[in-house]
Order: sequence, then C-alpha cells, then structure tokens
Amino acid sequence: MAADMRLPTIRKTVSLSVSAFDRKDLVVPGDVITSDTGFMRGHGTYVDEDKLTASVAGEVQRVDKLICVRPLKTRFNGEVGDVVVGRITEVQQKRWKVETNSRLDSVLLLSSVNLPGGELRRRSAEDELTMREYLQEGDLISAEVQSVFSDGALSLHTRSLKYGKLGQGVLVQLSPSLIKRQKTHFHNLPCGASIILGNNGFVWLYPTPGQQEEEAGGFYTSLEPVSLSDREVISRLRNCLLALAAHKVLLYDTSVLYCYESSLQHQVKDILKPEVMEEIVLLTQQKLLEQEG
Amino acid sequence: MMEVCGSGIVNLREFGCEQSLLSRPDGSASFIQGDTSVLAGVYGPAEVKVSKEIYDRATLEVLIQPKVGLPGVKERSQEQSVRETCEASLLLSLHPRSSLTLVLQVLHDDGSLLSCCLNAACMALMDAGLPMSCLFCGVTCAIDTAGQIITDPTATQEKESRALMTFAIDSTEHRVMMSSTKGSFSVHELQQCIAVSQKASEKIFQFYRDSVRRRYSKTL
Amino acid sequence: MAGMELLSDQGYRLDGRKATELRKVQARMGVFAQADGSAYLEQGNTKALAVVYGPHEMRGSRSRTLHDQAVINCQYSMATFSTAERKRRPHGDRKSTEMSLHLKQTFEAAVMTQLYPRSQIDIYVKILQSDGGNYSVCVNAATLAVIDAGIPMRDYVCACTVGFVDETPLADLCYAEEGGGVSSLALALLPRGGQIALLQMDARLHQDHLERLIEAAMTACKGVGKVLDEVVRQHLQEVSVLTSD
Amino acid sequence: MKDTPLSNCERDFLLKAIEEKKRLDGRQTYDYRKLKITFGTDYGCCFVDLGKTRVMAQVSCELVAPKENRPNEGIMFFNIELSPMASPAFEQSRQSELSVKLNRQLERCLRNSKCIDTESLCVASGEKVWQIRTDVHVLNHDGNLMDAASIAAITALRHFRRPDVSIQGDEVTVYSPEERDPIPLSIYHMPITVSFSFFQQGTYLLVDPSEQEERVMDGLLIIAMNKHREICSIQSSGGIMLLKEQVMRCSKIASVKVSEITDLIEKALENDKTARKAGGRCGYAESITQERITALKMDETPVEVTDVKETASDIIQKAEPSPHKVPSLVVPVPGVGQVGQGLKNTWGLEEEDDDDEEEEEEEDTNDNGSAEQEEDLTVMEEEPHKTGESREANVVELSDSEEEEVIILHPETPDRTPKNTGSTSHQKGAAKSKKRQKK
Amino acid sequence: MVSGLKEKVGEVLLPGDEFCFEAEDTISLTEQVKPEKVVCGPGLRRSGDRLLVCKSGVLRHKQPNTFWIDSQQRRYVPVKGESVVGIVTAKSGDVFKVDFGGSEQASLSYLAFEGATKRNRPNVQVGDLVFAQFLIANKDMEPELVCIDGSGRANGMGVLAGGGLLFRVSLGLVRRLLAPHSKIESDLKQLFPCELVVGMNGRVWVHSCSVQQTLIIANLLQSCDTMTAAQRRELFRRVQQGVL
Repeated sequence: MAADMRLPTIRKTVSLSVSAFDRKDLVVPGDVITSDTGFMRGHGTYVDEDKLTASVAGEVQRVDKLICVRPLKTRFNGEVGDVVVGRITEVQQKRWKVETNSRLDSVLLLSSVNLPGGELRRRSAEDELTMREYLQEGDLISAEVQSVFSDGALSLHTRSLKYGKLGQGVLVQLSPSLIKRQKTHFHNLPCGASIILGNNGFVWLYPTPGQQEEEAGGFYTSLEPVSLSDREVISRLRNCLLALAAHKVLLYDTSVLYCYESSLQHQVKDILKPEVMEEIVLLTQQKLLEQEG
Repeated sequence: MMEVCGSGIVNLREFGCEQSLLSRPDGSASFIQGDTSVLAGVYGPAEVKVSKEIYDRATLEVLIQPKVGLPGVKERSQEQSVRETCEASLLLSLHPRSSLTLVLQVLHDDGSLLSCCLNAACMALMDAGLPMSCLFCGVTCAIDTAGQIITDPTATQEKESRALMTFAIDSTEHRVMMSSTKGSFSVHELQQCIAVSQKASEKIFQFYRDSVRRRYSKTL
Repeated sequence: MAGMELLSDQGYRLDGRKATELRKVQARMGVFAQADGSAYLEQGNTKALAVVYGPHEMRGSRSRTLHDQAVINCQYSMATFSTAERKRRPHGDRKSTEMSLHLKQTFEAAVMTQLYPRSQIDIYVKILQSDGGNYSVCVNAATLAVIDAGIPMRDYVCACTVGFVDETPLADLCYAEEGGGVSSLALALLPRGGQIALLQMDARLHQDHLERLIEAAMTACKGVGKVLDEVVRQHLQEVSVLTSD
Repeated sequence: MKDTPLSNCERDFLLKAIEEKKRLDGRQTYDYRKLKITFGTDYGCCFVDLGKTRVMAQVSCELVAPKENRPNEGIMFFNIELSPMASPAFEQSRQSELSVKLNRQLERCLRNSKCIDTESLCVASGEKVWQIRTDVHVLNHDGNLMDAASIAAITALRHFRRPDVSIQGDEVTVYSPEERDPIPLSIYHMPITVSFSFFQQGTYLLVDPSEQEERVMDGLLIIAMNKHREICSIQSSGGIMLLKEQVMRCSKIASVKVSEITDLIEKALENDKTARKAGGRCGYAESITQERITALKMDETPVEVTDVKETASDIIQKAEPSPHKVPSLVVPVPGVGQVGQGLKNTWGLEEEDDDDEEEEEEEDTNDNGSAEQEEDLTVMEEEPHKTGESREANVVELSDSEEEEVIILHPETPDRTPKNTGSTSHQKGAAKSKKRQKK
Repeated sequence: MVSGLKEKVGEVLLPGDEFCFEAEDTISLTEQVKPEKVVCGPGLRRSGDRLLVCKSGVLRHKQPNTFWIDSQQRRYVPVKGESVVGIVTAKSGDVFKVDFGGSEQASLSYLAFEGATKRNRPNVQVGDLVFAQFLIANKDMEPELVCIDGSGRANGMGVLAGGGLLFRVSLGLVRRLLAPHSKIESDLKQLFPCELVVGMNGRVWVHSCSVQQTLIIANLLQSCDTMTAAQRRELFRRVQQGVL
C-alpha cells in the first residue's frame, strides 16, 4: 500500500474577500462594549459595574437596543423550527434523549412522534413499553425543534413524513455556525445523493430514495445494499463537506454542489490533501462569487 | 490479672464506654478495655448502592480502620468476624434494600482487640437504635504456656500465650455466636475457655445495661 | 542545584533573563477540528496542549449534576516524555489530581457556569514538555481553548509563577529556578479586575514580603494577559475574515 | 451513601445571618471553635477536637532505604484518611477530591516548609534512614478538617519519640524504650494552617468554617504559618475571586491565630510531659469524661470461675449468675494532657466590651443550660466526682474573640458538657466565657 | 404478660429482653384472668409466644394496653401517616424526589398539593422544603409523600417558604415536642412569637421575625434534647429575663 507522507508546513488560509483587517466589531472576553446603560444585554455579554462587557470572543451584533456577541464557534443553540439530525442516547419513560450537539441532550417525547398506524392513533401504555422497538440507543434521527425548555434543552418532534429514523448513509459532524439557514434543509442533489443539513451541524448524506412511499411512520429502514456508484458519490460529498468546513465556507445546497463539481477532477481519497482542498475550495468560492455577482 | 483456671477468679481489665460521642454518625460508641480502645460509628438504614442491594434485607458493611497504615488482610478477616456476628443479632429483614455501615476505628491496641471491636460495635448499634434480636459481646481468652487461662489479655500476654481465642457471646442464652482462634489447644481447654467467656460476658452485659440506663436517666 | 546563583550581581538569571522578564510565549488556537475548543501554548520550553469539550449533557456519574450551573471537569496529565526522567503515570497520582483540581477551581471562578445548568464542560490539558511553571502554562493554554470553544468567561485567566530570591521577586520561574529552593508562588489572575482566581504558595516566606511577591506576580500575569489577548485577536480576525459573507 | 442535601432555606438563612455578622453557633467572625488537644497512650498519638470535628493523628517510624536522590535524608510520609465514620459522604479507599486536597495541603504545609530536620533521621547514609509516617484519621467531620488535621499532625510529630539506634560497623541496633530512652524528632518550627471561608463573592469572611458554612461558602483560603510569622504555604480554593488586600488581611489574622494555637499546643505538650513524668496513666481511656451520662466506666472486674470445670464439661448448661457488682463511677484521671473541657487555665485574661448585646443573650441561654445540667448531674450520680481538682491544673482552653485576644474560662464545675451529644454547649466555649466575665 | 410489661414501664430495656405470654398463668389467681390484647409499638416485636425487645430505651405505656420503647434514635424510618420535613432534591417527570433522612428518597406527586391540577402545577424548586405526610411507607415500597389530607386540603402542609431555618434534633425530642400539651412547646410560645414546623424525621423549621430570634430558638430547642423539664424551665426563664 502506498502511504502518503508529508511534513508539517505552515499554510496560509485561502480567502477571496480582502476586507479590512482591524474590524471594530470584534471583541474578546472582558472587552467593554459600551458604558451606555441604555442597551439590553444579549447572549455573550454580561454587565460588570454598569458596563456592558463581552464574555466570548466574536462579533458584536446589534438589533435595536439589544447587543449580543456571536462567538466564532459554539455548540448548537436551537430555535423553534430548526431542523436537526441527532443520535438517540437513552430511552426513558415516555421520552427519548437525543444528542444534538447542544449543551444538553434534547428530548423527543413519545407524544411527539408519529407511530405506525396513522396520526390519530392513541398512545397506549403498551407503546411506552415498546419504545425501544421504534428507536433505540445509537439510532440516528432527523427531527425539528418543537420548543425550548427553560434550562435550554430542546424538545423535538418528528410529526412529519420527512422526519424520522435515518437508515443507510453517512453522518458528518461539523460546527453549527457553518450551516446556512435556509427555507429547506433537505436536498436531493443532482449528483445522485441526498443531504440533510441539520442546523446543529450534523449533516446526513444518503442515497436518494427511489419511491417516496409512505413508510411505517418513518421507523422502517431499508437494508438493501447501496450501489457502489452511490457510495462513491456520498464519499465524495463527505470529503467535500470536510474541505469546505476546514476553510470555514458556509454550507448550503449550492456551495456543496459547486464544491462537488470542482472536486470531480480529483480522486475521492485525494480531496482531503491540503493542497487539493485549497484548490477545490478556491474554485468553489469563485463559482459562488460569480453566481452572486 | 491471670489466675489458675478452675481455682477462683479470672479478671477482666477495667472497661469503659461512651455512647453518642460523634455528631455525624447515626450511632456511635467508644469502648475501652484497659488500654485497648476502639471507636465505632454506625450509619443506617441508609441508601444502598444498587450493586450491593439485597432485596429482602439490609446490607451490612463493616470496616475496621487500623491506627497506622491502610487496612490489610488482618483487618479484613476481623471485619468478617464482626460482620457475621452483627448480622446474626441484627434484624436485617426489617430494612430491606438499605445499607448499614459500621466503621470501627482502632484507637489503641493493647490486646483483645477483636473483642473490644465487638463490644464497641454492639454499643454503637444499640445507640443507632437498630432493631436487634439480642445483644452480643466479645471476650478474648489466652492460654499461656503453663496452661492457664487469661481473660482479656494485654498485648504482652497475647504474645506470650500458646493459644488465643475470641468468642462473641449472645445476651439471651449466652451462646457462642462467633469464635476466632489461634494456636493449639485441646478440646477441654476450648470448652473451659468458652465457659469462662460465658461467665465474663455476664459482666459485660451488666455493664451494657448500666451504661444504657445511665444514658436514659434524664428521660426516665 | 544548591549553591547555584539564581540571580547574578548584574541582575541576570540562569537563562539570562532579567528579574521581571517573562519567557517567550507562543500560542495557537483551534488546533483540533473535532473538539469544541483547543489551543497549543509554549512558554519558554514548557509546552502544553488544551482541549475543551462542552458544554454537553452530563456523562458518567449523573449524580454530580448541578441543577443551577455547569460542572467543570478538568484533567491534567503529563506526557511520559515530558520530563528528563520518564514519567510512569501520566495522570492519576496525587500531584496531578491536585493540579486537575486547581485547574477546575480556576476555571470555575472565571467561566460563567450559571448559564449552563445541568451541563458539563470538560477541559483536558496535557504537558508535552515540562520546564517549570506547569500550572501557569496549563491555565494559559486552557483559557485559549475555552475562548475557542465560545464558552462565556468573565475575563481571561492568566497565570504565572514568581519566586523570591535575595529580596527580589523573579517572574515566570523555569525548572532550574523552581528546583533551586526558591519560595515560589503561583497566581491566576483575571487581569481586568485584578481578581485572584487561584493563589498557591510553597516554602517559607516572611509575612512582610508577601505583598511584594503578590504584586510582582500580578504584574507578570498582566504581561501574560497581553500576549494572550494578541493571540486571541489575531485568531479572531483570521477566522472572521473567512466566514464573513 | 449520599450526604443530606442542603436546602435553599438553610443556604439563604446562613448567608443572611453572615451578612448580619452572626453564626449559627454564636461565634464571632474570627472565632475558632473550642479546641481540645488530647494525647493517646503511645508516643505520637494525638486527638484534636475542634468543635464537633474530631481527628486523630498517629506517628510511626520504620527503618527504610533512603530515596536515591537524597541518601542522607529521612523520609516523611503523610496520609489523611477520610474514614467513612466521619461523614456519610466519605467512601472507603477512594481518592476523593477532598482527600487529595487535604493530603497535598498537609504535605505542602509540613514537608515543603522543611519544618522537620530530615537529615537527623539518617542512620547510615544511603542505606538506612527513618521513615516517619503520620496517619491522620478523621473521625467526625463538622467542617474545617484542614486546620484540625494540621494541628493534630504537628502536635503528634512533636509528641513522637523514635527509638534510639546505634551503629557498629554494618550492624544497626534499635533499642527498645526500656533499654534507652526514645528520642524526639528535631522540629525547627511548627506550621499551622488557618482556614478562611469567603461568602458572597468574597464580601464576607469567616475563620474556622463549620460544615454547614463550608457547604454555603464560595471559596476557601488556607494559610499555613508558624509563630515567627513565616508563611509556609498559601492555597486558595473554590471558585472565588480574591483581591490582594483580602489576602493580606487574612495573613495578618492568621499570624495572630497561629501564635495562639502554638501556645496552646506547647501547653498541652507540657501538661502531657508532666503527667508522664509523674508516672500517671495517660491515654485515650483516661480522657473519657466521666461526667457525661453517656459515658460509663468499670474498674477491673473479677469473673468468678469456680464452677467452670463443671460448666466446661457441659457447655450447654448455663452458668450460675455471678454476684452483681455496682460499677464505680469514679476514675481519677491523673495525666491527661488535655486542653479544653472547661477547666481552669493559666492564661492571662483580658476582656473588652462586646458590641453585640443580643448575641450574648443567646450565649447566655446556652450557658445557663449547661450549668444547670451539671448541677442536676451531680445529684443524679451516685458518687461525687473527684476528678475535677486533679485535672484542674493542666487543662487549657482556646477561645478567642473578634478583638483577637484570649479569653479564659472559669467554670465552676469540672465539665460543662455533661450530656450525651454535648452539642450546643460544647461549641459555645468562646462566647460563653465573655458573658461570665461580664457578670 | 401485661402485668409483666406494666411492671417494667418507665424502665430501661435492652435488645434481647423478653416477656413471656405464659407469665399470665402464674399471676392469674390475683389478676384478671381474661386474656388481653397488647399493642406493640416501636422497639417491641412478637416472636412466637414471646415479646421481644429489639431497641434500647425506656418502656412506655399508654392506656389500655399499648406499649412501646422510647429510644433516642437519630435515623428516621418512615411510618405511614407521619408528617415530615423534606428537601426536594429533583424533579423528574411528574414527581418530585424528596429527601427526608430515611434510607430512600420519597416521591411526591405534583398533583398532591392543594389546588394543583395538571395545568396548574405548584411552584416547587429543587432545594425547597416541603412539609408532607406519608401516604405510603413500608419497608418494601418506595415511600410516597403527599401535601394534602384525605379531603384534599393542605392542612398546614406544603412548601415552607419565606426564609426560616432548618435544623436537626433527635427523634426523641421531636416526639416530646409533638406530644399533646407539650410543655416545651408551650414554654417556647411564651418566649417568642414564631412559626415552628416539626417533622417526625427530626427536622425542625423555625421562622421568626429576626435572624437573632430564630437562632436563639434553634439553639434552645437543640439544647432541650439534653435537659430535664426543670432545667429547661430555668433556661427559658433566663432567656425571657435577658431578652425581653
């Protein structure tokens, strides 16, 4: 087996936008944002002796009187309506615990899922006992944030056909701040695979399902072997996602697609080599700029 | 302190006891026999670890802390003796799925340590108000090279002895609940020692009664 | 080491520094992709790596959960090759457990744990090469890692060790000085408010000298703080340039 | 086993009380609880009671090979054992955070400060040195274990005597105490820790926190010092923010406390020495207070075994009841090097006005209570006590007030804590004394 | 046996002491002949034809034939119907977990408060004190507490709010405090106006107008543990003189 070895070298990050280097809106913990008491304290700030002070390193954002500091990267702060991909960690009474890259495990209540047998089915005590048959520890699901508890934990629901248990595919875990908010986070990419860009930074790549038939409440997963070509596409997409993430490019359907196209001239396994990565990302950014411009 | 067996009198060293002397444990007592002294503390019935839970009775844990160093094999074997004695006298089935912890701290060892541990344990269990079917006490007998029985021997006497026996004796019928022996002795000597211990136990039980009576003297 | 002159008549130390001079500090943030936050820091020849995970759901013993704030879990370890004599136990002995505890206390003071009830924040620090001032280097590295993870802090926590020789406080002790029988004092400071997050001193020192020594330590910490500040701002700008649309 | 959880109500009340400069047990901000030092039968065995906190220290020695890098130095080993007896939260043989913290702090306080001459512990260079092992057992945890442990450890080290040795060629002879008098360790100075707890982000400061106060506090500052005002170690812990001024203030208070405690230890050691010289019995057994109704002592008891032979032949047969013996309650206690327990002491006395009248009223109540208990007790007991006079001379009590001076106690009776738990009266020593002197 | 027991009332008994049912025969000539029912309270157990003492303490008697051992225990064992002061340690789903000092935490449903409904949940935080009574308490089941009586009224139970101090006294003192026409209680009443909640588990909550008074009451009660009535009265008298 040919091993590819290389020595560490210092790399400059690639960037097309050459904005001014000393931006005033960047603060570090302990920086006083304003001494004006007329402002409201938002996330990432605290009040110390009547001065509004930053508690994280990041960008200051102002909405009317509200000042917050958005850190460069952070755990997922879910909001109602966000699409998430998560992993079941625990089955409890009437609820599942789901790891969603947020600061507490999210909750999926038994009453917030569609059970086989239609929407109007009443949940019986028996359902409580057979919860593990629907979802067990380690299963992946896609879901939507239904509400946020007072302690910051998220309550999820899967009461739509597009959500539910995930079958065969690849999970890529990235920083939530890289996911661009869009109308839809479910895409069937023209390259032959589908993608769920969870707001929580968990991205799910899977072969595009053939026929959208009504499956058993989303708890059925196909175990049919996936064709080699499909798997190659998925692997390429995965590496593209990692390349984009490494260069902090925002992820949405177009950026992923452009990156995929740019990468076609390389083998899948080469994409993650730093110089290839740089090249692909540069190409992608150019395409994106062209499209915007 | 030592007497020829059968001819008259065998001595117990002076002994003393203090109950409820620690503020944290649910029951505590120190017991002193001559210079040997042991401090006992009891917690329980309290929460039990799932791994140690027994569905129909309480889990009793006995820990003996030596004065110097960490507990070793000797302490483990003494713990076992004390635990089995306590288990026999406690009504453990009244507190299922709970834990009882008995900690014995050696304060000074001048012989007859195991019997002192047993006595301290009994006083502490009583202080904690745990339900018991009977009381128990420990008596140590040593047989010296001349074949004489010495009760409650000191460390030097223990060292010089040919055989050493410790019995736990119950308060209702004065039966032997536990015995721990060392050295060689004849069946007859064993029986003699048991008889002596049973005699001595009466003194100790009377002492128990006096101390408890004294303790409750204000609430009579 | 005894008998060696720790401070020459000209006022120079073993490695040629002046009494109040710090060692060179170099640092990088975001060295790992999978961790929530990470940083690498060199202070002279002492090198440390810090990694932060969290805040996340309590793992392991649930019973430690605090219903009103996050639990900070620290682990300090030393690479087996970090010292001249190979270390047999990288962590778990009394000294490193104590160090873990001290790190924990330091960050409990600085991190705004009350924002994350029932969560856990893990801070792992490893000394790759040890040349004195291990505690301070760990604190400085961990501060950068915590900032990288976007976890709110009141201020930077900067730490420094100082010693006292010939009536003179020496800043940022190296291994040779630490072992040379100097009374050493380690101090973690929140530079802006001048609050002390951790104070630890070994060996004998007359009460009357204490104030001067603390004074010197605080100055040294502020010096370290300036360096950290530069590192963070630099990192911030580099990354924000990338993500800005 | 878990500790009882702390309720919001206790926390709020404690903090409120601290804001009003009041403590649950009626102490002043800078007061220590009652400190009592007793010695065991062995050399190097010391019991320390700090309020209801109780620890025991035992020093032992052994001949071992020295460490390679220090061939001429003896080895000091310290271990604080958090016995599960002391608190339900302590588990057997687990290195808990608290245990590591205490152990390291004690090591730093006693080993790193080089208070013991380790070179004098060398028997044969590179081959045999004394290893001095100090085991501190925590018996009851009611807060401030560190101070209690440090006092116990240093006192035990001072009290300890190691066997004398002689070297002839390669032969090392260890002499038993009967052959040659054992030798005390050479100790340069006595570092003692003083703990300060901080509340409300460091706004309030208390000395010698009790267990409840420890659970509410934000952080702790431990300063170890000797009476020459040399700081031997400082350690802050807990998530507190200190200011330099606070540290300086604490170090000043610490120096006062340390000199008081050092005097007390000296006194206790002196008492013990006199007692041992007088040939009286000493040890734990003698320190039990006979005045408590929870304590009872019985003299050497003869057990009649005339019928043993018959019994032995038929073990099942129950033995004859032996004549009832009334236990004697009187055990004269000659040499207990004891401090505290409300006996007369020899310290100079001074008292300043207390600015808190109400506080005193409260103390007064407890005071009266215990005084009456004593009266009652004497009536109740069958025989009068003779123990009082015999011990009066050698017992000292430490109590102190906010004004940082020493107060002396003049109890009318030998023991002011005659009842079982000794709960309230025991810890009130300090404040009680003020009232007495005002009268 | 009854007479045997009665003879011993007020005496200190130890575990292992026994009373024989047959004892009746020997004294039946002088005493009443008809067999009597004896109610055994705490510390007394029947084993076969004997009555066994299993705790140390003072034998007490209540008309007609109730006997129990009054012991100075510290650890509480729950009994159905008894009221205790508990600390809420967790909220889990529909119940609160409450620590009351026993071997197990008790559950307390959020519906078991006066006026609570599924929509209108009581405001109880972790760490709050509740005064509640046992609905279920036996050795084999998880104990359950409620803050309502049979008719759904709070009847003094519920969350103890508004400050105050919690402290511990021995179970023996609690029984003395709660005894009908308790002397201690009436003595205390004359001293200070205060709110006093006494749980059978040895936890006492006291609330008065100032921190100082609360502290005094707490310390007074704790010292009552070790005093006879005469001593206590004297103590209370002195407090009264001193403070009022």
